This record gives sequence, C-alpha cells and structure tokens, in this order.
Amino acid sequence: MSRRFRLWLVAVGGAGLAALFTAAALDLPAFGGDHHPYGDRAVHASLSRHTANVIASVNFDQRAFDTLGEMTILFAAVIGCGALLRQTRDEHRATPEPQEVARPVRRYALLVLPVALLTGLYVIAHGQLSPGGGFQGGVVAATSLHLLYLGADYRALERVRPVALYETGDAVATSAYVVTGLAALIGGSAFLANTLLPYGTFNTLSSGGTVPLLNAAVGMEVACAVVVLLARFLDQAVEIEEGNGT
Amino acid sequence: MGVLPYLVAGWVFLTGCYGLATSRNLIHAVGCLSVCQAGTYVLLLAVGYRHDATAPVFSDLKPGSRPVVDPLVQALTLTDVVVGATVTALLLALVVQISKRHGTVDPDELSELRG
Amino acid sequence: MNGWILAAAVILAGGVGATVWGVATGPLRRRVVAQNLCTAFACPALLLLSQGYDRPSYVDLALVLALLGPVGTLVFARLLADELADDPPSAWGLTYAAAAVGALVVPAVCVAAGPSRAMAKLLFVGVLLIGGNVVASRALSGGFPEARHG
Amino acid sequence: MADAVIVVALLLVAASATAAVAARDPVRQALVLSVLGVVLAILFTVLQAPDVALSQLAVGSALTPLLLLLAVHKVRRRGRREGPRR
Repeated sequence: MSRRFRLWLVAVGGAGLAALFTAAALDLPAFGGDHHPYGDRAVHASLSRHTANVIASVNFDQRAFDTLGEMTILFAAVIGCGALLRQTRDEHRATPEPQEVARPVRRYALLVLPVALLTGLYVIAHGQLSPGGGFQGGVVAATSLHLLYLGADYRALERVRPVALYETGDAVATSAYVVTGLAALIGGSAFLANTLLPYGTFNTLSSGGTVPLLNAAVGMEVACAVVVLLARFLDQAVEIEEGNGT
Repeated sequence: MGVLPYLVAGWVFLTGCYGLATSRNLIHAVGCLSVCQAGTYVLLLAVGYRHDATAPVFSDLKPGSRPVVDPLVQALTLTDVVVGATVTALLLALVVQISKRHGTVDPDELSELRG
Repeated sequence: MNGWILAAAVILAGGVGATVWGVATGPLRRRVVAQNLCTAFACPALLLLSQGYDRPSYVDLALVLALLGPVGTLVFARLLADELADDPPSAWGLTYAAAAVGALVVPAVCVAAGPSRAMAKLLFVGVLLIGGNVVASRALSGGFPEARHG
Repeated sequence: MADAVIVVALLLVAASATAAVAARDPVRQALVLSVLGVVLAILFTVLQAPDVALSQLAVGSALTPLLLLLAVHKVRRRGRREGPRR
C-alpha cells in the first residue's frame, strides 16, 4: 500500500467518521442536561451502603466485577512487558556509571520522595471518602520511588526495588481481590457482592463494607505493576546492552 | 456550547487517528494512540456532565444539598486512564522489541523489509 | 458570579494557554521550559477552582500536581541532559513570574479558607509548588552536569 | 462563568492534542503529551470529575513521559550503534 493511497484512505474514512459523528453529536442530549437516570440510581445505592465517594462505590461495589476485568488487563500488560523486555542470550548487563546531580536537585528528590510516597498512600487510603483511590494512589506511590533514579542514581533505586518482590506483590494483590470476591460466595451471596462486612459509619475510613479492602488490593496491584513495568524499561534503557560488549 | 464538548472530543479522536495513520515512527504512533484515548475520555465525561452540579463525592458535602454529576461515566474513565497507561507501556515494549529485531521503527521501512 | 472561577479561567487562558503555545513550537530548550511552567500555572488554577466550587477535597489535585509536576520536568532534564547540555535553557524571569502567581494565589485561598487544617494543607501545597518549580528550573539549567548514559 | 472556564479548558485540550500529533519527533511529542495530560486534568476538574483528574495527573504528568523517553533512549542507543541503518 503506497503512502499516497493510504493518505487517501485515511481522508475518506476520517471524513465519513467526522460526518457521522457530527450528526450523532447534534442528536445527543444537550451538554449539561438534567437527565441521568443511571447516575442518580448509583448515587442512591452508594449512599445506602455508606460509601461517601460514589465513584469508588461504582468501581468497587456496584461494578466490582468490571474492575476485576480491568485488573486482569493490567496484570496481563505487566506479564506481556516482562516477556517482551527480558534479557536475551546475546545481551549483557553493563553497570551504568553514576550520574552527577546538582546538589539542590538531589536534596529536593530525597526530600520529596517520602512526601510523595505518603501522599500516594493517603490517596489510596481515602479512596472511599474523597477523590482518589487505588488506581490513582498506586501510580503516585510507584512514581515517587523513581525519584531515586532521577535525583540520585540508578543503583540507589535498585537497592530499594527488588523486582521479584514487587512481582509477587502484584500477584498477591490480584488474588486478594478475587479472594474477597469468593468470600462473599461463602457468605451465601453472589461473587464480589458487598454483603460480607458491616457498612459502618458514613464518611469514616472503615465505611462501605468491602470497598476499602478491594480499594487497597487495587492500590497495591497498581503500585507493584507500575514499579515492575518501569523496572523493565529502565533495565533496557540503562543497563542491558547488545552484542559481546562495547 | 450545547455540542462544543462533543465536537472537541471528536476532533481530538480524529486528529489522533490521522497522526496514527501518517506516523513515520512507531513511538510517535503510540503517542498518537494515547491522544485518541483522550478523545474518548472527553466524550464520556461530557455525556455525564450536568449544569451547576458538583462531584458525587460526599466527604465534604451534605448528601442531597447540591445536584451531582453522573458518577458512572467517571468510574469507567478513571479505570481506563490507568489501564490505558499500562497498555501504552506494553505497546512501547513491542516497539523496543521491533527495533531490536529489525533495526528500525519506521512502519514504511518495516513493510518493505517484509515484502 | 464567582470571582474565583473567573480568576482560574484567566490563569488558564493566559498562563496555561501560553505554555501550550510554547511547548508546541520552537526549539527543544524552549519546549522544556514551557512544560515546566505549565505545572506552575495549572496548580494555582486548581487551587482557585477548588475554592470557586467550594469543595475543599479538590485540593488533593493541586497537591498531587505540585508533587508530580516537577518530577515530570526532572524526567526530561535527566533523560534529555545530552541534548540540553550545549545550550542549557534558563528562564529565571519566567520561573519567578510563575512562582509569583503561585505566591499570590496561595495566600488568597488561605485567607478564604480561614485558620484551620485546610489552611495548613494549602500552605503546604504552596511551598511544594514554588520549591518544586524553582528546583525543576535549576535542574533544566544544568542540574545534571556530566551527561552520561546512566 | 462555569461555562466560560469549561470552554477555555476544551479549547486548550483541542489545541494541545493537535500539537501532540503535529510534533513528529517523539521527544518533542513526549513534552506536548505531558502538557496535554495536565490540561486534560484541568478539563476533568471543571467537568466535576476530580477522581478522573487525579488519575490523569498521576499518569500524564510523570509516568507516560518517562515511559516514552525510556523507549526513545533505548531505540536511539541501538540506532547509534548500528550506524548507517538510521
């Protein structure tokens, strides 16, 4: 397929899609309308189960099974990256030389690292109350660890990051999610149904039944997954070299 | 105002598609794919918006005191943002692997190699 | 009807709009500076929006941006050290201008919040924001002096 | 007023998305994508979706650029070694 032909194909397809999309957009309920039947029911269900953050309730209670699917995609992506970016036989590891970092930058990185890590944990822990949750907090916590690479050097990061441990953590968190779901089955109701624990007092950390548990499991999985992913990429970009040495 | 958010969502999606089709570098193509994803997020959240409403998060709000927007679309978008990032990582891993095997990341050169 | 949201809209249209223009055009050194300034303008805007919507819980967004925005800039400063080494970008005038916007907005929202835990959090965000941006600018203008592939 | 800020955020998103596609060099694209992430987070905030905005901030401001740049780094290092191939 030549370049010119492909461009034509894109132009025709894009124009068709644009026309259809515009026609559909003009027919959609106007932006900001007042008719949200599903949303109103979701809010009602969440309040009846004492979960202050309705979005967390939708994710970890009303549509918990859907979130299990999302977690599976995440897990599969991590495994796929691991398989694609493993060290092959004709590659070898070269220890990178330490990078010099200006002193204010290094100090900033070492100072902000614990703050960012704590913020990540705070965002996970308050997931069922205020904006936040396992997905966001996990990414923040995992990113904060990599300040060690940015502000100090790669070997410092490697010392606090035994990748095998994080891989195990990833698997354990995924199983914890499934086990929490199965526990509901043993309790005599449906898979992942939020009937196991008391709903607690509205707007406290332990409210919402199994929502905080599932939230914590997702937080742990996302944090471990991001650490493992970045470890694979850093290995490739920094350490692993090809051929028989340079 | 009535349809502007939908049109912006469509524009973002279509520009991403255009970049994807005309890209000369697979890493650039992965970036364009994340632009496409952004378009879908904008569309979903625009559908769930309600005028003069606030977020359905009741940690600092008395339930029922203000109208709230649709939480369902937000839950869909929120998980996809993070999962989308890991899928981007998977695609980038594929690109790295392609560059190892074939020594190029230009899709046109790659199809020449095959044919 | 709501001065806070109006102020946020002005910062977004002026400050963030300018950084979008800056990051889309010009040489690499200008683009990294614009990327850094984007955080510096977006974070005060988020604080103003939180106040304008009367939702203290939105401050978490500004907190996360104040923490991770400079981290993003450090990523570029570290991994592009080779490209930036010949001609390190230094835009201290713009950095201090952005810091001044932050320094204006934070006291204003603090006064509106009144003395409480919320105010302590806002001050914390302000310190992180200004410190982070100054350090990120420092990192861009030669924070990684000997660029090696490490 | 609330509408005005939504319009501003929408236009910023459209502009930075176009710029992200127009930047053909992956390094420059990573810079624009990082700005796009922040601008999207602002749009989500004004659309009253703070959870999504937090998610976008966490992913878009540092994680995606880091992944993209590491991939570029790896590919370029290979390119340099192979010499005329690139």
